[in-house]
Order: sequence, then structure tokens, then C-alpha cells
Amino acid sequence: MSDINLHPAPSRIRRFLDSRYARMEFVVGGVLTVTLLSLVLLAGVLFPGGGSQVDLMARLNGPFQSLGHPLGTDPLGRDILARIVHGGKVSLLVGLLSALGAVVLGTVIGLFAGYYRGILDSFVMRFADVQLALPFILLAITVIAIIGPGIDRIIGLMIASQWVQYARLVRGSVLSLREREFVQAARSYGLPNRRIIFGHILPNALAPLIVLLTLNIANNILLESSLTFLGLGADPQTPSWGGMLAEGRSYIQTAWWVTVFPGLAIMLTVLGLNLLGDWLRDELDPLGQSR
Amino acid sequence: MPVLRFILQRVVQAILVTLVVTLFVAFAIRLTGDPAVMLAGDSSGVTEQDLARFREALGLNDPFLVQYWGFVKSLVTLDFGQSFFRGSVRDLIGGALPATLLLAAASMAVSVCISIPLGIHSALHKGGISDQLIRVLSLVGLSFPNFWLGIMLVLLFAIAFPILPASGFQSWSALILPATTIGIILTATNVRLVRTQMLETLSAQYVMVARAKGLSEWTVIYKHALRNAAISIVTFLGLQFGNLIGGLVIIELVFNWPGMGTLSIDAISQRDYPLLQATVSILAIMIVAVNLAVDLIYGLIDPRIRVA
Amino acid sequence: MQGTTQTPASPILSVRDLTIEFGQGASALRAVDGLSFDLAPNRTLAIVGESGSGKSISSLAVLGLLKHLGGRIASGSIAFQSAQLGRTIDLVQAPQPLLRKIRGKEIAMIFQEPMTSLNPVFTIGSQMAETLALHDGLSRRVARARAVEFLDLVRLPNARRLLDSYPHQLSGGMRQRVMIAMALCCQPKILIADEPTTALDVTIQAQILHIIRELQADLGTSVIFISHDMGVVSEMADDVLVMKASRRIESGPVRDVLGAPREDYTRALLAAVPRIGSMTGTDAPRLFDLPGAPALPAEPATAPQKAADRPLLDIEDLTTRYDIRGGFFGNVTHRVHAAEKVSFKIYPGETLALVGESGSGKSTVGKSIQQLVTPVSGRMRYHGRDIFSLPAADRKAFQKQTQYVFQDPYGSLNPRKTVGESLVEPAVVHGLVTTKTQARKLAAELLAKVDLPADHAARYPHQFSGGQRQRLCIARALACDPSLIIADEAVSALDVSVQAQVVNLMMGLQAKHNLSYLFITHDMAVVERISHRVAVMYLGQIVEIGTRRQIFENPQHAYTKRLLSAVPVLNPGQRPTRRPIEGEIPSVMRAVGDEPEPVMLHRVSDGHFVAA
Amino acid sequence: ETVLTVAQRSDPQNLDPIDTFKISWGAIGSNVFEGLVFRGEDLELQPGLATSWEFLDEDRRIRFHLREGVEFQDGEPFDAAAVKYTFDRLLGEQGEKGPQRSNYTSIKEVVVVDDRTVDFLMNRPDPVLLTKLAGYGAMIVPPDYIEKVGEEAFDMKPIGTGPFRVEEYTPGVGVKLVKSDSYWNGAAKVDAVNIRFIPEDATRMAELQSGGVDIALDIPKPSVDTIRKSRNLELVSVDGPTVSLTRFNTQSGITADPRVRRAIAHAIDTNAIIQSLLGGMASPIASAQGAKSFGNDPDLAPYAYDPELAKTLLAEAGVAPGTEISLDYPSNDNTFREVSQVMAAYLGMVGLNLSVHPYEYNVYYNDILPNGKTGALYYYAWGGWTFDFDNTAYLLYHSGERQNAYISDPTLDALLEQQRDTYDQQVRLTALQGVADYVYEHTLDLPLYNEATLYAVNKRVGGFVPAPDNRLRYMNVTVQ
Ligand SMILES: Nc1ncnc2c1ncn2[C@@H]1O[C@H](COP(=O)(O)OP(=O)(O)OP(=O)(O)O)[C@@H](O)[C@H]1O
Ligand SMILES: Nc1ncnc2c1ncn2[C@@H]1O[C@H](COP(=O)(O)OP(=O)(O)OP(=O)(O)O)[C@@H](O)[C@H]1O
Ligand SMILES: [Mg+2]
Ligand SMILES: [Mg+2]
Repeated sequence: MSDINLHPAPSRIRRFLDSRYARMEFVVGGVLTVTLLSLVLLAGVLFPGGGSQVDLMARLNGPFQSLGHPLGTDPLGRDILARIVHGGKVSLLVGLLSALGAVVLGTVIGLFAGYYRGILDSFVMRFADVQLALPFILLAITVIAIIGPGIDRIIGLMIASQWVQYARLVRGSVLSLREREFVQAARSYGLPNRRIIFGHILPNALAPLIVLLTLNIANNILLESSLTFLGLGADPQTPSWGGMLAEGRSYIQTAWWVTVFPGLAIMLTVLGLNLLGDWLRDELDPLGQSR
Repeated sequence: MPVLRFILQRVVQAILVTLVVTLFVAFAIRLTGDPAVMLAGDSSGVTEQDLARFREALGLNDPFLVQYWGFVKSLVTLDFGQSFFRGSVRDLIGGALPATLLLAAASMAVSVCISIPLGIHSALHKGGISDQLIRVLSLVGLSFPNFWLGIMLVLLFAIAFPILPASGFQSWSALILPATTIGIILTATNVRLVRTQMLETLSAQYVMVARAKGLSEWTVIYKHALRNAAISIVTFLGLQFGNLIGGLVIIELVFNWPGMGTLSIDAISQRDYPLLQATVSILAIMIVAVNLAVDLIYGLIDPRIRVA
Repeated sequence: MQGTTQTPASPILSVRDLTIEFGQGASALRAVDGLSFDLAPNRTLAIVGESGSGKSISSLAVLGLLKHLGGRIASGSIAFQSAQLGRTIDLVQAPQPLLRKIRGKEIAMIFQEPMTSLNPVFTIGSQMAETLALHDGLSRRVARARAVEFLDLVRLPNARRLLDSYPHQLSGGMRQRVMIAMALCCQPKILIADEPTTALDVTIQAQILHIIRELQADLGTSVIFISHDMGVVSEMADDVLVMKASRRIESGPVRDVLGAPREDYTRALLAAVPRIGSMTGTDAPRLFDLPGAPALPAEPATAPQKAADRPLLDIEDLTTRYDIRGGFFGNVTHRVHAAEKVSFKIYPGETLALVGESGSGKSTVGKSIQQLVTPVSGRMRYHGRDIFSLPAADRKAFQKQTQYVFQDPYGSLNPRKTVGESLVEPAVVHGLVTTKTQARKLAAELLAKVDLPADHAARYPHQFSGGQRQRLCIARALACDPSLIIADEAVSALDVSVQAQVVNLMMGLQAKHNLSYLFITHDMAVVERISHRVAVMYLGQIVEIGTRRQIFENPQHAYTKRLLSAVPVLNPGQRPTRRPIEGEIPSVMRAVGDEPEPVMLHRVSDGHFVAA
Repeated sequence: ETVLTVAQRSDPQNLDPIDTFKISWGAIGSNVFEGLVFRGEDLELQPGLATSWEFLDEDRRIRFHLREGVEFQDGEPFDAAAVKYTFDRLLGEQGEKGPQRSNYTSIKEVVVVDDRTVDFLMNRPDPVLLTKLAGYGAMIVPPDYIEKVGEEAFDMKPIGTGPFRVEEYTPGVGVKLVKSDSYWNGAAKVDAVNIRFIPEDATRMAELQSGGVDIALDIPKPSVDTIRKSRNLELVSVDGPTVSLTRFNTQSGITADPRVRRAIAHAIDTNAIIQSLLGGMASPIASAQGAKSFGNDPDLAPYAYDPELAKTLLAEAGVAPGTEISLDYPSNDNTFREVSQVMAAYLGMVGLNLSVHPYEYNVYYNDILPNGKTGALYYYAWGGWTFDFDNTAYLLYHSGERQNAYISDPTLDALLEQQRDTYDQQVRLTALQGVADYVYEHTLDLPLYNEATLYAVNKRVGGFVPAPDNRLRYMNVTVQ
């Protein structure tokens, strides 16, 4: 399994790769992220029509066939490229904000619950159980009934139902970390609990959080459409990647491009953000460097 | 008797959790809809009076607390009563719960069996070609919409190469595709998790010591390092299991797998109060049980963490 | 059998031109540079030298474990005569499966840092049995029996019960003994012992050294013995290798190197060795003479005026116990009476040395003062005020003014922070530094104080050697001008010259700022130098307390006497004649309800008390 | 043993004919049960369990002569008592809990004349009664069996007089029917029918393509092409009962103005929508009924697509370009989600900004629709299996009807009541066409299309006759 590297002097190529590796991650991740972001930000300039130009004559045109619709058209004859670029606005907004909100909220709660334990922990974790057992769709319907639709509601709802996962994950790590000697050391020289939690425990509990965050960004982009279709979002006409995928669901067999390209957009986003994240982590993480 | 007391305490908490969840659910569902409308269905000429009659027949005119009390009683006696539209709730759950548990367990097993070796491989070869490949593939895997993956697998293995049934629940072979679909998606995240956690523990001094003892790489990694990396992994698996028994709706739909997800979604959309309350209670109890197990496992994995 | 000077013809291990690097390309760091030595069968090679000179790294290279640290062998060879293979192999080139056969079985290693070397999630028993099962093919039951045997051998109390304990339930010295037992139990051909006795009191140290010698006599084991304790080296070694700054300085038979050193560095090193008894007749502590450094005033730290001062810290009847759970439901079946009715006072400007048997509760006392463990009963007063009921502001002041140096330097540094950050954090907390530049300056100052280059501030804990990490922890304790430092085994891993320097620094600070120390250590020579008063702990209780002079010149308690007589002395080539300790191993673990009898202290003379 | 496997979208959830009004029941129940009257795929009424009937007492009494030698699948004889039991149950306490009763309230009582004869005493004339006796709630059930096993068991495993009996019903999974040996009208050609509930379109299609099922119901429009191209599948279509329309808020907002409504109607090219989004599998309609519906006026042409006219009308009504209006629909309708967006595009071309707004099904039908909380436009689809405009028109246009929050028009009320009061089909036809014309004239609705009922059948299946009303009968179907 690890019978590698018998000859300790690495080859030139290996060394080159090693030194560049971190930077390669940064470059690829950065380029991906920046390209996607700028495309999305410039959507209005690039595709002034907003991708909402319905053209029943041109429905379900395949990709790479005409310059007008390089990625083909959807069942309503709308340009898929334009819709992807415009759809990024909603998708990225929802995907990133909801994941960030949930990770921040859940992490803070999980840190405190795991660190102080006792009643707080029991209470928070049972509250989390309640939260996990609540059917999401019912929650969504209730929210619409009480406060009406809107993108902010979607984000709020996702945060409200997902913080639990982060809280649990963090709490687990904290339980183990708080018994470590360096935490005791920090306590002994009078570091306030708050700073022990955020300065010492959090950095050591971060890695699994990032994994969950990645997963949830992708999931939330998809989830947004279910909520929009249910009436929680603004207007199903506003393009979003999740929406495009869901609408293309019945065309998977007949027109693959309708679902594949928005799926690709989600994938590239996740990929770009992760490469950047990995790079950042390697930069910050001493343990990783020498290995 | 701390462990026993701890478990008892949790059982009490589980009851509380179940009550809170069902109370909320009972309240929310009544707030947002009316089962009488569903009962009327596609029937023409249903009048207000008819609806009122349905409500009476369904017992919806009783005060909320009376209705809720009735539910609590049915819960205690484990006779979950009658669904509004489709017979005995106990029978419905009796059909769906095993299906869900089977699918959840199978896909978790698939995922654990794949993700742990892959994640470890990736960590051991950090920066290598295989690591890069695994990482990118896992990202691809986790950004797949699950229905897309599911349908693709069906198209591939049931239509293009018809070796497996496209859907259904009757035969063991029908389990393969849905379990694989969920398994792939779970694996994608778990690989990354295992990798990051292993990177951490592999550099610990005691791992070095274990190597110095001449232990095989397998023992060093799967025993000494993995156990130390396991806290987060176990938490994550617990979460996944909770999610699986709660919400496999799309996969259940795609593979026509008659599980709890579909049952509770149906219950919500039809406003089938007894059914919904029962599914949610089952779910709550399962989630509390899984979390109890996870907390107990913490103590087993890391003796420094004491329960209670 | 006794050490002779002639070199046997065929060495069992032969290291040639070993060069080890960390990092890549231009920024690569040479941790070992062109090291060569031979190890003959049935002989002991002691490696001594500067902290951070590459001793531990070289040992790891022999085991083929470097790549797991991120290091690599840039050049050189390590030829090993393998008995089980019946041929000589180059360990540098050997494939991993082959190395695995050799590790543990033929070449075993006792790691330097016992606190972090045991896997926290497995019981002692399973970690030991595992090796036995692997190399000797023993069944679980037999392996456990063998493990108990070896734990008994290293004088661990309650060995049977210990098998089911987890590392965190053991004291530093106990963990070290477990490590030793683990390395010995497969009876290797070569034993690499990297500072194997730093956490052990001298009586047990003597016992361990005796075992190693017996092993050698019985099996012809060769030993690589890395140590800073010249007394131990002179007792144990046949040959000595001196290292400094990644290189070999000199090597040769022990009598030559220690008796008639040729190199300046060796001479300086030997000059720095504290000799017990050198302080006879004095009351006050005295600085170490540092060769090359200007002569220092004879008496830097004046004895504090106790009569006039109120005690800084007043501990009364401190009792701390750990519950041991057993059985299916995890009931408390036993308690470790780690500290029973411990009372002492520390005055401003005073150093109280806390010595005693390994596992006798010294760290527990320190942790209790720092409120890291909760005592069962007792009073602790700081400046006359109860520590537990301090208001928030005073609590903060207390935490600023008392700093704790942990026995486990590696574990007490956050692996994710640069040591620079870790060093200045206490100062930041207490508002002593506020800007980045101040912080950087402080970090550099602190590193300089403990003789580490300023640019190491940007490194992470795992990139240091054991002694370097220990110095980092001391530096951290100094960061915010404390008035009391509890130093738990803080200088044990330092080579004598660095140790002298650090101890001098501590004494200097004491003189300047009227600092007090609670100095927990096993090194009696250091105790003699640094302390005003000494408290001796045994089985969780203080059995003798008095001024340093009273204790050293007129020891009363049997244990104190044994302790002083067991201190190894630098007398190259002379093997000691101490008899091994026999009989029942006393333990602080007792069944619930079986409370220990509290000892009564009798006055011997003014300020000197001893247990009846 | 030959087994026919069928896939349909949904589970009726209850097999008792009086407890459900789900179309999904039709394709199961029609094979298990029979009514006094039989209506086949040609929609003609024929004798069923009654061999003949006559109207007596100025149409206040209808006498049915029952068929001899019929028995239920468990051997219980079919007789007048069974008929009486069936309707007593439907109209009594048991029926009150279900949705079927309201369709049969015109019946006052069923009187047993003799073993082979029953009389239906009527509260009021019910011109659609005979049709309704051919389906759903009027299916004849076995009194002894129900009394023996109880209502709850009957829900899960009912018994009728039809050619198949229920072998096993697994909720959410499927129903197994097996050939009944005692059927009076011959024997089914297959031994068993395995009906599977597969809600996900893609999965149902996959099963169809992989040969896992022989017949699939509820074919999604996007799959039409795939099926057509497939070598071993056949697409069968027949005009269905379901019509889709957008309705207007005729009381407030700009759509209170008939010119605006008319403008919207002319602004949307329903033909184009049908041809593209529905794959041509629907027909344009001028009123809320299809061509087969009784009451349809073939001379009434759908609103023509005329954006210029629309613009003119809007200008006349003083509607400024860029005016915002909204369209509500229930969120479970995937086809209409697409259609609505095309409508928005069409309306955009005449200067109306249409936003679309989905609501959860129950909320939509429980709150938004009946309480008149909709936007200017809202979606409505209706599938009356009777193929009689009465059913649809009454609930759409009669004032005070639950789902009709906006229209209250004496003219319409009068016409609707008039046609309900007589068995004279000519009078009824005129009145119903009058309703359609009136609605068209005032543009109270914008009728969109009448969807075809689509089936996909594997070529190894023979004898398949498509049912327009989804009530498939498997008796004469063969499978190799
Ligand atoms: N992972 C690492 N990365 C970079 N440098 C390292 C690493 N590990 C050790 N070093 C450096 O290598 C040198 C040799 O370390 P080693 O542990 O062998 O010292 P040592 O002689 O055992 O010292 P001590 O007596 O203090 O234990 C030290 O200067 C240390 O800083
Ligand atoms: N967390 C714990 N749980 C149970 N027992 C413990 C725990 N910590 C320490 N002990 C026990 O308490 C006793 C005293 O430990 P302590 O660490 O105070 O010893 P020490 O005097 O510092 O020894 P050393 O010199 O070896 O470090 C030991 O027997 C040890 O096994
Ligand atoms: Mg070292
Ligand atoms: Mg200690």
C-alpha cells in the first residue's frame, strides 16, 4: 500500500510537480471560480435577453449545432447557455448563502454544545433531533403559508434545517478535542473559553466541516428548484441551475443536453470552490505540508 | 450506573423529542391544509356541506388537543390507527419501514466499503495521481443530482444492457441499482471525509510508534490511525443514516421503492394527519436512537470522551 | 562482559555517511549530515549531544520511518546484519515488507516522547499484546500474561489492571515505562532507546537501566542509547558518539570520550554536567557555570524572607482522586488516590521542588492548582484568597500570574498554530502585546531566551525535536511575566548545556522579578541547584518536606534516602553495583471505600518535616 | 400461466368503489366490478348487470331488470338485494365518508321489486344518472361478503362481479388481479394482471422499454417520440376527458374587463403550444370540453391567435404596456409549468408581463381557488369521465359552486339548471351549448386544450382497446 518511494531522492518531474502542485490547484480553482463568477455577474451584458426568449420553433435543438444556441435549447426553445449564465445568479446566491449561513450557525452552536456539554449540550442536541425529524417539505409549506414566498425564505429555510448537521459534526470533534492537552494548556494560561473554542478547537475541527459544506452547496443548488416549484421561491420563470435540471428531468432520454449542461455548471462550481478550498487548507494546514 | 442512566435519560428525551416533533407537525399540517379537499379528490359536485361531513367523519371537528391526545394514545398502544385514505397506518409503516431500512443499510454498507479504502488510499498518496483522481471524481459524484444518476443507471443497466430490473422491490436484484445510486452519492462525500481525517491522524506520533513495532501497514492504518479518525466519520455516518431514513424520496420515486420517504411525502401532500404523525414519530425515534448509538460509540472510540 | 575498549570485528549495524534532509530543493534542511558509526553486537553505543542535533531523526532512519515524517535520506547506507534473514541488508534500500519484519522484532525503539507515543484509543494491554502476537505469534491470553510480566518488570503497579487502562489514565513516567516494556517484550537484537528515562525518578530509572543490562547479558542485545544524562551514559555505554548541529563531533569508547574528551564541544558539555553533592553546605540555589559565558555572581537568588512574606500559594489538604470504572455498566470500582491531603506553601521568590516516585501524583498536584482537574477536597489560597472563589477579574490575574509548563510538550502545543502564535498567545490574552509587530518581537525574544533561532517562529510543532519543543513550552510560560511557574518535568529532554542555560535563565528571572517556581522533576542534580525547598511525594502524599539543604544533607524518609542514593554519577566506564528493587510494587489505586491512611508529618528540625 | 403487467402512475389507495374518486381506480376497478349499465370504449351505454330499464311514473321511477346467473367472485349470488345494499351503502352512513355519494344524491331510494327487479325512486330528474351508473360509486358490491369481512378489509380486497378478482393489494406497490372463473360473460384471456404503481415518469418509461411491463398508462409527453421510435412498442392515443384551461379573475383587476380577457385569449397561440409542448397529442378546444363530450358545439371555433387584435383590445381597455399580471397553478403539474412559461412569452409580446406562481396542491384547491385569492389568471384542469358537459359546466359556472369563486351569472345559472331538470337530451344539448356559447362570448375562460389519453403497449400484447376515460379493461387482452 505504501511501498512507494524506495529511492528517497525524488525525480525531477516529481519535484516539479510537488512544488507546483499547490499552485496548480490554486490556478485551476481560481480560474474556474473567477470565470464562473464573472460570467454570472456579467450575465446581463452577455445575454441581455435573460435567456427567457421562448421560441417554440427552436425547441430542443441539440448542442454544438448553431452559433445562436451553442449549448442547444430547452423544451421551450430557450437558449441553454444564456439560461445557465443567468441561472447562476439564483443558484450561486442560494447555494452559497444557505451553506454559509448553516455552517456558521451550526458550527457555533456545535462548538459551544460540545465544549460546555451539560444541559446546553443535551438541549441543543435534542433540539437538533427535533429539527432532523421534521419533514422538510412540511416546513416549507408552513413557511409559505405563514410568511409567503421569496428567495430569502428559501435561504432561511435551508439554514434553519441544515445547521443541525454541522452542529452535530462539530460537536463530535469537539468532544474529543476538548480533552486534548493543548486545549488544557490554553485553559491554564487563562485563554477565555471563547478564544479556546474559536482559536484552538475550531481550526482542528474544520476539515470534516468543509466536506459537508461542499456537499450542501451542491445539494442546495438542486434543492432550490424543488422549493421554487413548490411555490416558495420567486417565480419559476427565473432561470436557475436546479430548475433547469428539474425541468429537464422528463427529457433525460430524449434530450440529454437539457440536464447535462446545468449539471456541469454545478459541478464546475463545486470543483472550483473546492480546489480553492483545498489550496487554502494546505496553505493553512501544517500537518499536510510535510507529508 | 452511568451508562444505563445515560440510556434511560436518552429514552426519556426521545419521548420528549417525539412529542415535540409530532406536536409541531400536527399543528403545522393543520395550519396549511385540509384533508377533506383531498378526500373529495377529482369528484365533481362536492359541496361545502360534503366537505363538512368529511371533516366530521375524519374527526377533524374535535378540538386540536383532543385529536392530538388521540394520536398520543395510538402511539402508546402502538396501534397507529387508521390513515385517512389508505387503511391501517401500522400496516403501511410495516411495509415501508423495512424497505427503507434495507435500502439505507445496503447503501451505507456499499458506501463504507468503498469510501474507507479509497479515502485512506487517497490520504496515503496525497498529491499523487490517484489522489487527484479520487478527489475530482468524488466532487463530480457529489454534485450529481441523485435522480439523474439514478435514471442513468437505469438506462444503462435495465435498458441498454438489461441485466437488472429497472425498479421494484420484489427481488434482491432490484436492490442493486438503488443501493448503488445512493451508495455512489454517499461514497463521494465519505471518501473526502475519510481522506481529510486520515491525513490528520497519519502524522501522529503513535502511528509512527505503531510502525516502529513492525505492524503491517494494514494494521497501522486500519487499526491505529482509523480508530483515531473515526469520531467525525461516525458522526457523519450517523447523520447520513438519519437523512436516509428520513428522506430518500427522490430515489424511492425513481426506483419505485415503497419506503418511508414516499410515505411521508404522500402523507404531507394528502394531509393524512394520522399517517404523517406516525411516520414522523417513527423517524424521530429512529433519529434519537441513531444519535444515542453515535454518542455511545464516541465513548467506545475515544475513551477520553465520557458519556453523560 | 564489562566494557572493553577493543572494537569487535563485525558490527551488527553500520551507518555510513548518513545524510537526512527535510523539504525540497533549495529550502531543504539538513537534519543529519554525513553521520557514520558502527554498533557492535552486545554493546551499548550512547549518542549524546546538542538538542536538535539529529539524534532522534537518525534513529528513525535506521527503522526506515523517515518518509512518514516528511524527511528523506539524501545519501548514505545503513547496513544491518539480520539474524532472521541470515545476511546483511542495507536498511536504506530495503523494501517496506522486509523492514516490517525487522522492526520491533530485531530492532526495537523506545521513543523519546512517551506522552504522545501511545495510541490514546487503545488499552495498554492491547497495544502490548499486538506486538507480541505479531512477532512471537502468541495467543491473546499468553500475550497478556507476557505483557503483565514485562509491566511488572518495569515496576508498574497493578500491572494486570493496567492492561485495561488507557494511556490518558497514566502518568508520564508510567507511559514511558509502558513504552519500554513494549520495546523490550520481543527481545530485540538492537534496542534504540531515545531518552528512555527522562520521566522516571532515579530509583525506577536505575531499575530500568538494570533491566536493559540484563537483557544485554542474556541475549547479547546491542543498544543505542540516546541520553542527556551523562551519569546514565557513563553507567551504560561502551562507546559514545557526540553530535552537534547535525554532525558527529567525536566518538570512541566511553572512557576516552567522557574521560579525556578531545573536542571543545565535548569538554564544554561535560563541564556543564551538574554533579550532585556540589552544593553541599550552601543554602541558596546557584547558577550553573556555563563554559564560555562570563562568570556569574555566586549567589543570584537570595533565599526569600519567609517570615516576613505571606505565602504566594498556600495548599492545604489538597485531595484529588480519579475514578476508575469497570464492569458492564461502568460503575466506579476503584479510585486512584493521586493526591491525598497534600499541603505546602510557596513564598514569593521561592523555588519549591516537588520530587517523588513516578506516578505519585506530582502532575496531579500541578493540574489541581491550575484547576485542570477538580480536587475532591482541600483549600488552595493564592495571596491568601481561595482560588475557587476568585472573582472574574482576579481569576484572570491568577491565570496570568501562574503559568503551567506541561509534562507533555508536544501535546500541549496546538498542531495547527505556528509556534510563534502559540508562544505569544498568553501575552496576547492578558493584553501585554497588542500589535503584530510587538507580537513578532516578543516571539523572537522568547525564542532567543531558550536558545532557538528567531526564524523558527514560523514553524509548526511537529517540525521540532523533543528538546526544542520542551524549550518552546518554557518560553511560552515566560511570555507574560508570571509570578508563579509550575514546571512539570520542564527541562528533562534538554542536553546539559542547554539545560544549564535554561535553568540559569529561570533563576535569573527569579532574582529579577521575585518569581516563584513549583518545579516538578526527577533530576536531583537540577533540584539541588535550583531549589530553596524540596517536597518529596510518595504514593500521593508528601512524605518529607524541608529546605534543600535539609533534604539533601539530612534525608530522613526511607524513600528520600533511596532517591538520593540512586542518582547516577559521571564515572565513565564504571558499572554501578546497586541492587535491583524487589518485592511488592505499591500502588495508589484502591478499591472504593479502601481509603489510604493519611501520613502524619513530624518535625525534624525547623521547617523540615517527615512522615512517620 | 400468462400474466399481463401494467404500469400506472398512481395508487388509488383504496379499492372500495365508494371511497375513492381517483382516475387510477378506474383501470383496476373496471376489471373487478360491474354496474347495472355498461359503457365501453365507444362510450355507448349498454346493458350491464341490468338487462334493460324503463322510466316510470313520469320519470320519477326507473325500473331495472337484472341479469340472471351472475355471481360475485366468491360465489355469492348477484340479485336485487345486492343492488339495494349497494345503493343503501352509497347513500347511507358509509357513503357519507367518501366522495362518491354526492354524484348520486338524485336517487332517493332503491326498492326491491322482486329478486330480479329493482326500482330507483328519484328525488329529481338526473339526466346523467345512467352514465353514472356505469362507473365508480355505482359498482355493485356483495352484501354478505362486506358484512362478513368488514369495511376495512373490503377496502383492501374487494369482490365484484367482474372478470378478474383481486388477489393481493400492496399499497404503494401494486395490485395483482387473477382471472375469475365464474364470470358470466366469458373468461379473460390472460390468467392474471399485475398492475404496478410507478409514479416517476422516467421509471415507468424505463420499465416499459426494458420490457418489465406490457402496458403503460399515463404516458408523459416528452416520451412520445421515444415510444414512437421504439421497435417493440406502440403508442395508442384516444381523445380523453381531460380539459385544461386558464380561468380569469372576472371580478377584480384588469381581467374584470371582458376586452382584456378576450385580448389575452387572442394573444396565446394554443395550437403552437399543442404542437410543440404536447407533441400534438391534444386538440384545441373552444369550451371546457372535448369533442366527445355531450354538449360540445362543433361550430364554436377556438379563439384565433391574433396578437394584433389583442394589442388593439388592450389599448381599447386602457391597459398600459408592461402591466403586471400573474397566473397561479398547482405545483404538481409539470406540463402546465412549461405551458405557463410559454403563455408568459406570448403575453409579453402583446405587452403584458405575466408572472407565474405555483402553489402546493392542497393549498391551491383548499385556499387559493375557493377563496378567490388567485391572480388575474389561474389554471384549472378537469376530467369528467362522464363525457357530459353538465358535470364540468355546473361546477365551473354555476354560482356558489365551491371552486367557482368569481362567476355568478343568472343566465348561466338558468341554463345549467334547465338542463339538469330534464331527460330530454335535445333540450339539454341546446342548453349546454348555450352555456358554452355564453362563456365564449364573454371570455369567462380561456380553454387551452383537450389532452389525448395515451397508452404505450408492447407489441407482444394483442387485443388492446384504448379507453378514452382511462377505465381500461383487460378481459380481451392477450399477451405472448
Ligand atoms: N518534520 C520536520 N521538519 C523539519 N525539521 C525537522 C522535522 N523534524 C525534526 N526536524 C529538525 O531536525 C533536527 C533534528 O531533530 P531530532 O529530533 O533528531 O533532534 P534530537 O537530536 O533528537 O534533539 P532532542 O535531544 O532535542 O530530542 C532538529 O533541528 C529539528 O528541528
Ligand atoms: N485521568 C486519569 N484517570 C485515572 N487515573 C489517572 C488519571 N491521570 C492520572 N492518573 C493516575 O494518577 C496517578 C498520579 O498521576 P500523576 O500524573 O500525577 O503522576 P506523576 O507524579 O506526575 O508521575 P510522573 O512523574 O510519572 O509524571 C497515577 O497513578 C496515574 O495512573
Ligand atoms: Mg530527540
Ligand atoms: Mg507527571
